[in-house]
Amino acid sequence: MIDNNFDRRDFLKVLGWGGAAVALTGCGNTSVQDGKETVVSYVEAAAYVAPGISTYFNSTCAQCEAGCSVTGRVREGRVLKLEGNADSVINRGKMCGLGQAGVQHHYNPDRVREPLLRNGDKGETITWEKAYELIAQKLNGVSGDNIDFMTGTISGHLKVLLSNYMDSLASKNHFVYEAISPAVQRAANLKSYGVEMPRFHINKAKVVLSFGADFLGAWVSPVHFSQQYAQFRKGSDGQRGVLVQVESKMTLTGANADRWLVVKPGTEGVLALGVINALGLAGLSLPAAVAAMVKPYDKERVSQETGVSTDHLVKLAAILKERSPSLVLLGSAAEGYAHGSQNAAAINLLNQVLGNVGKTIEAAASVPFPQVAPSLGNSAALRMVNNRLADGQTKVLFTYGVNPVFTAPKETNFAANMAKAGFKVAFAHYLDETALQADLVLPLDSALEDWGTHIAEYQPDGVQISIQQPLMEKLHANTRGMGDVLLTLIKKNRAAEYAAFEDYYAYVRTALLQNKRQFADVGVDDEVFWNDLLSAGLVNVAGTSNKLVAKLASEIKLPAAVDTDAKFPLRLIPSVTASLRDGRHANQPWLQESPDPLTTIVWDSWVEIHPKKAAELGIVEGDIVEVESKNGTVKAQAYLFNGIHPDAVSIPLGRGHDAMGRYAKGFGVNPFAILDRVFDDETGELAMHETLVKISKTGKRVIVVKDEGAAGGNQHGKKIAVNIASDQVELSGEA
Amino acid sequence: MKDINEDIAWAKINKDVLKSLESPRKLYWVILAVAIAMISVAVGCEVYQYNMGMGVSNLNNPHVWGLYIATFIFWIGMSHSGTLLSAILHLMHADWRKPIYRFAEAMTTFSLMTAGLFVMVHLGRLWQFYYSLPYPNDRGLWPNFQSPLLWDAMAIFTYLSSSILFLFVGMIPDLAICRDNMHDGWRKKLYTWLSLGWEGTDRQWRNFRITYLTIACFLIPLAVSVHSIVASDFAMSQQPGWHVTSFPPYFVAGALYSGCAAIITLFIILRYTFKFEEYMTLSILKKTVRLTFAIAMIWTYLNAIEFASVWYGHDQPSKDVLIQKATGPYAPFWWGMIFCGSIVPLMLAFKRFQTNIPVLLVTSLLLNLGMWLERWMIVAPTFSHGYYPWTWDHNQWPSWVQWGIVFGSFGWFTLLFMVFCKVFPSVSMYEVKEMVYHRSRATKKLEASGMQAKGAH
Amino acid sequence: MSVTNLLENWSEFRHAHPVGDVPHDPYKWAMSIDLDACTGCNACSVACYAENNLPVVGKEKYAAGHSMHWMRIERYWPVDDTTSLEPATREFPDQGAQFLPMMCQQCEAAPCETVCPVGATNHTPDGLNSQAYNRCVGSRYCSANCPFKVRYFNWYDYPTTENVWPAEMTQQLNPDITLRSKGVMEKCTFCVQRIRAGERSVKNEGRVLKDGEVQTACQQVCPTGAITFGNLIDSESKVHQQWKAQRVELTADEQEKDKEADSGLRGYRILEELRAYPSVMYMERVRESAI
Amino acid sequence: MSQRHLLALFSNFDEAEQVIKELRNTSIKGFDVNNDLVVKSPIEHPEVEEMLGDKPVYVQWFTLFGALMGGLLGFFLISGAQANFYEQIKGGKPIVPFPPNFVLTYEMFILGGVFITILGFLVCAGLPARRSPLYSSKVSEDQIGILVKADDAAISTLKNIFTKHEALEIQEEAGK
Repeated sequence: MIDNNFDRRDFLKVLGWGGAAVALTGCGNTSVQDGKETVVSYVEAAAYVAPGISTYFNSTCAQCEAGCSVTGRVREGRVLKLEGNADSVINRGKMCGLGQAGVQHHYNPDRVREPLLRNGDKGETITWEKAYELIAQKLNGVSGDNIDFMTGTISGHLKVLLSNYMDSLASKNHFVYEAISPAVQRAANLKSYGVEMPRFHINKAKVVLSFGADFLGAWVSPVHFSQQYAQFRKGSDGQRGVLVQVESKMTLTGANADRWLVVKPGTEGVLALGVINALGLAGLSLPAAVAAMVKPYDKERVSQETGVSTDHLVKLAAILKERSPSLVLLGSAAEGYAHGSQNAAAINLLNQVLGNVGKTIEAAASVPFPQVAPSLGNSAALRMVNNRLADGQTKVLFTYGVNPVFTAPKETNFAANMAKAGFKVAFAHYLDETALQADLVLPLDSALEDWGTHIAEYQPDGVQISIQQPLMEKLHANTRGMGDVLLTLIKKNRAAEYAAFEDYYAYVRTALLQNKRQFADVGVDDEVFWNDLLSAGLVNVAGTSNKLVAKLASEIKLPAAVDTDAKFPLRLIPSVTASLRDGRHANQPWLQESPDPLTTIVWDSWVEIHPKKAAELGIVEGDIVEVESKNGTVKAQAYLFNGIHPDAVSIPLGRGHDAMGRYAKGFGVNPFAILDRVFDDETGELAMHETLVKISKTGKRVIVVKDEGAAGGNQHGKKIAVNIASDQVELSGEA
Repeated sequence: MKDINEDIAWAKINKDVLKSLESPRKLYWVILAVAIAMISVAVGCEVYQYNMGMGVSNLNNPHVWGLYIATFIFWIGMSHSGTLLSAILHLMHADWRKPIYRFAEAMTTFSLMTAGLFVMVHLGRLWQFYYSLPYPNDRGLWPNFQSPLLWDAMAIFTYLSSSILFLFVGMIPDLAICRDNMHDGWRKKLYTWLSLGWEGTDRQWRNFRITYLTIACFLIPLAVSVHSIVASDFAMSQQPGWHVTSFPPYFVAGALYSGCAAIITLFIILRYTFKFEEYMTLSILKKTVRLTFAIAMIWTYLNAIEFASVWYGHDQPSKDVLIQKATGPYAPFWWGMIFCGSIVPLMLAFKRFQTNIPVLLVTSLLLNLGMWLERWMIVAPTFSHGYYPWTWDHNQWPSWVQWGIVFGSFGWFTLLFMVFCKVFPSVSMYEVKEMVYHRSRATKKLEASGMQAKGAH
Repeated sequence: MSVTNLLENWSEFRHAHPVGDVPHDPYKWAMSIDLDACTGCNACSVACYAENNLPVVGKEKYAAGHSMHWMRIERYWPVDDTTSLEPATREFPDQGAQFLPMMCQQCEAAPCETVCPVGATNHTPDGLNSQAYNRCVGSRYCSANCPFKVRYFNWYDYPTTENVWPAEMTQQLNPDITLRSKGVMEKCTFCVQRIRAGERSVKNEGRVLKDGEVQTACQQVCPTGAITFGNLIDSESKVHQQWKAQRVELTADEQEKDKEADSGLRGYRILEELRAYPSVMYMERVRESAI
Repeated sequence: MSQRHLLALFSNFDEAEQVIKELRNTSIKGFDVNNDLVVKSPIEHPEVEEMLGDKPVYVQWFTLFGALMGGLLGFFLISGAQANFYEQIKGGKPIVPFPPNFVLTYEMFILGGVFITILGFLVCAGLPARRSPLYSSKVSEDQIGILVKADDAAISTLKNIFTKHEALEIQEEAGK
């Protein structure tokens, strides 16, 4: 397939009768029909286009890995807005800001529109034919061992195609890289519960104790958890759920907690064991081994090590014991240390002794078709790819959905190592930092133009296979769907096997129809089934249900004290924000202008520092401070923030791009660059919170661009945002 | 010390005043050029703002009003002394007003015209300004008569047109003098046309007297209403620091105050520029200065009353605004206002300064600076520190566009005033004659009675 | 303007909302926002950008105070000393933050309406505070008199400003809403385009809108369902029930909650004492007392 | 019978008063002191005018009319516009709210008063006027002028009176 010669218009006509149509024609975008360009007036618009009337089509959000189902509002052939698909068990009609900004990914003015070939420092526009030829030529004679394919989390039929393609190249080097992933937790969960990612029932818990899990912001499946949270707050029988958040830097979830406990960075595990100990003292029966293990963690010691007062510790144990079931969550803040796995084990142990396993933590159903189940990313993949590149093992590198040049710590030298590979192909939407290092940049369709299937890692109920379908005609003639590109590439090697598939759409359709009986009655007509599927935008299957195998940790080794360094006295917490995550969305202006919920800063990075520490260092808000680690420095404006441990500073991730277009380039700084290379002892994941820094004033000062006014967060006695103690309020009577 | 030399020949009065209409000196052109240069700055800024949008003025949310409105009030205030004082003093038969009321009334007119410009400059959609006028139209659309801004527009229109008429009517006999003394030319035609064929007949004078009196009677409540309506723009709103009952009288006092200060400034300038020493005498200046001092004290009192009522009112938001004025980012300006408005005028209480021209010039300029600061301190701090803490903005600072337009407005005023003084007699000739006439008669009477008394003795 | 009309209308118009004798009928749009559910995630604000063609003004203009977020999320910190200008006096915000979605409160006695010199902002019969963009002359008096400062002025001509809506991005614009040019005031409309479309769609059926048939963009997207929007008159509507349960009266300036010490209620309206009678009820965030 | 104008100029105002007094007391045929005598003065001169007898001024009736009409027009225009155009409620206030309307009525009252007063002045003072046949610019300077209109027969009598009172100058209209 060279050109995208699948006739969308005819296809749409078919769909139009099916009741749910994908309407794709529009002003500004001429339709390609039988090779002729026809200007179609709305006076004689196609049946599925009603001028002035919006039509809604279901698809899947591709902004993060949570796999929310979306409904695109389409008018006159243009997608206007993404709304939530109410049928999805993941997001139930709701959306986050990040998801809604998907249209700005699609309409982004800085998208790559033509295949680009590196010519010295410049990119030269070439045709797709030439690009395919070039790939074939460069792959020719290269052993499969020397071909690496680096992707972000990938699932569904794209994953199948990719693995088949790698097979056809005799390569096993598909690396799935996510700069921010709960990889440590997966390993810990596997040990504690027997599954990597169980289902969490926040809504069934009476108390949620979260160790840095920002489940309302950026953790795993935030829209889903937010809905659970709403139910949890309403509570059953008027018993409102209580949220206690333990972390060193306040996250959005921490800001919503009933009690936010600041801990010394890295001591989350100690606190967890301390709570177990306190629970035992409060009368909860602990298994003997556990009791013995937590014995040394008496409240004084724990309080001293973590900084949490003994009073709070006792109260916490009391409420956990009293209100059951509870749920203990663990997030990146607890994972990001050399002893992150130990922290995780300790926290999971707390869940186990509280008897939450099986109540608020359940096994997720496993995907009935393992080949489409998501390949989960982690940061260990980066390390592997980088090592291979450094050693010259990688001759040809493909990248898709990742931006390692941006997200790799500077110390890894990733960009330089990448240059050692003979031929680098970036499948990209924008010229991001990685694409700029590539030899060949292949422009992809946006998520709103492409076909696909997705299966999210976190499955709240059964298994949801989400369909991604085009919501409108392609904006740019020379972009291609990733699936189509892979299919074309694979046909070069396995022409016979894939001859039946004209394009990726045909492939997906065939694949799903083949498994029709899994989803529907056997008797259903193929067309009807297919149209229903597209109309729904998703299909739920029961999956195989599992039971959790709870295993108590036998040994948890927590360091006596977390390392400090006289030269670098502070700990850097690279914070993950709900809208910018690892930086791949930084070019979506809605997100840039969406104030950070806690600091309300827009369009820029900042260094969060506790006022006490700031006073010590003579820093005031707006001072440009230099944050120096062993591996480099970044300079950003200081923001005085009480929600951070005084021994830590925090810089949000996601900004600081040198590329990626007008909305991303030049705004803020990139803390990924200065991270120390410290790894989790067990999983080899990059320990994100192990970077030690020092900060100094540069003497420059700016006015921080933020929504917060001169009063800061102070209401000055006015009744504006009010709170009430839970014993003062009668929730059961509420509508 | 006499207000005026009673023996002055009437022909000399004519001659002296008409001299001010003669070919201007070089300095006059210099002043005009400077004024035009200043206007060009304002025009440039306005063109830029018109094209780019109001954002270039650095106004923002919550600072939706800024120097434009503050300076608008300043000019409106400035307008007050002219007409209001002229009318009040006329009713009170204070004849020392006669040599100085003409330019004061001109000042009224021109500062109103300047103020009007600020309303325009301030509008986000200047090109649609006529939406705020009550004109009949097909769509049956009317402005919102509930809005104090509309009252403002109405009051200013009434005041401006009445002031112009008052100025004009009062000038008719003088225009006839000009007509009678001018050589042929456009000016003669102009005066002939404007003097409406005035010949000073008894019928004309009789009706003139009544008319002038009537309009003066109207002008006093009108002038009071104008500035109290400007005060209503603020007092009728709900904002802390604005919603103050004492605002209307406070504004009126402030207006009189700044007007008087401006009269002193212009008095001194005209006295020297046109050599009007014989008419604009130090004695009259002294009276004006004393009046100014009295008004300054009234203003100070009303200011204090406002603070006190806020303070004792226990309305926390209003109190916060007051505290903010005194201690926040606007503190230097606010204290500057107190200094210029309440401390500096104390100087005027000393006799030796009441006729000291250099001191008075500096003082009057300081008073006006103080009054301008007052207006700014009414407008800006409430925006920076309103009801809603989240939107408090203590960092906003007017951009050069705002400053440029404010700066240029002084040029505009100067231009209008200078042109007026060259085209129209800035001292009322016929009234100076009246003053001389009545005074000398009174003196004679006094002398006569004195003689009698002496004789009786 | 006929004399008869004038005379007839006279008595008819001598009434006033909300104390008035003519209740809204059949709609009175209102909202309630549960701050205990609101997490401050900003999804509603982004939805508002998407739905209402709000311009992204960029860093410099944002810094100048020219942002256009009709719905803004405010973040407050609990303080012990409310008079201090410092953001927080507690060493750590150990009870979290307070988030507050703030948009036009659609006041029944809106301070902005009376002061507009050209009558560009009016109260609609269904209880909305409407803004007529093409009538607005940009005096900004409405914003000056808004206690909540939720009115946003077009300081620039955003549609023609560079990088606000570059080429392709214009295709995302919602055709149901105009783009606002420089010099006009704008603000949250309660997604009036959706309300009107909804009303039209049920008009043919000869009925009124049922609860949930019209959703505002922010309500629709809110992951925790903190925002409830609906017809306050409709006793079936959730918003009606919530107001009723919290015993919040539209036309009162002091609610039961203020009168009773232990009412157990948590519904309130912001700056209620100003008697603007906002149409948005907030429900206080709850904080667990046991921990 | 043909009539002619005569203008006499006096610098001494007392003399001018005496002239008027004398003219009023003397009955001259062909000269009506109430209609044919005009005093031209450089200043407002109530004392001299008193001599001319009780001449009424009607400007104030214009004022009354103007002010009332202005006020009424203002009030009805505004209320009418509100009642007809603004069927929309603003700020919880009545459609026809009295307080703001009173403010505007007040302004219109003054506006009408001032405008119509000026109109009245022009009407009553006969302005703009054609220049009278005899005029001296001295009248606008420092001299008082007495303009009389009389039959040819009375001219000489009048001249005598003027001369007697030290008229500086007597202008005589040429015969027709």
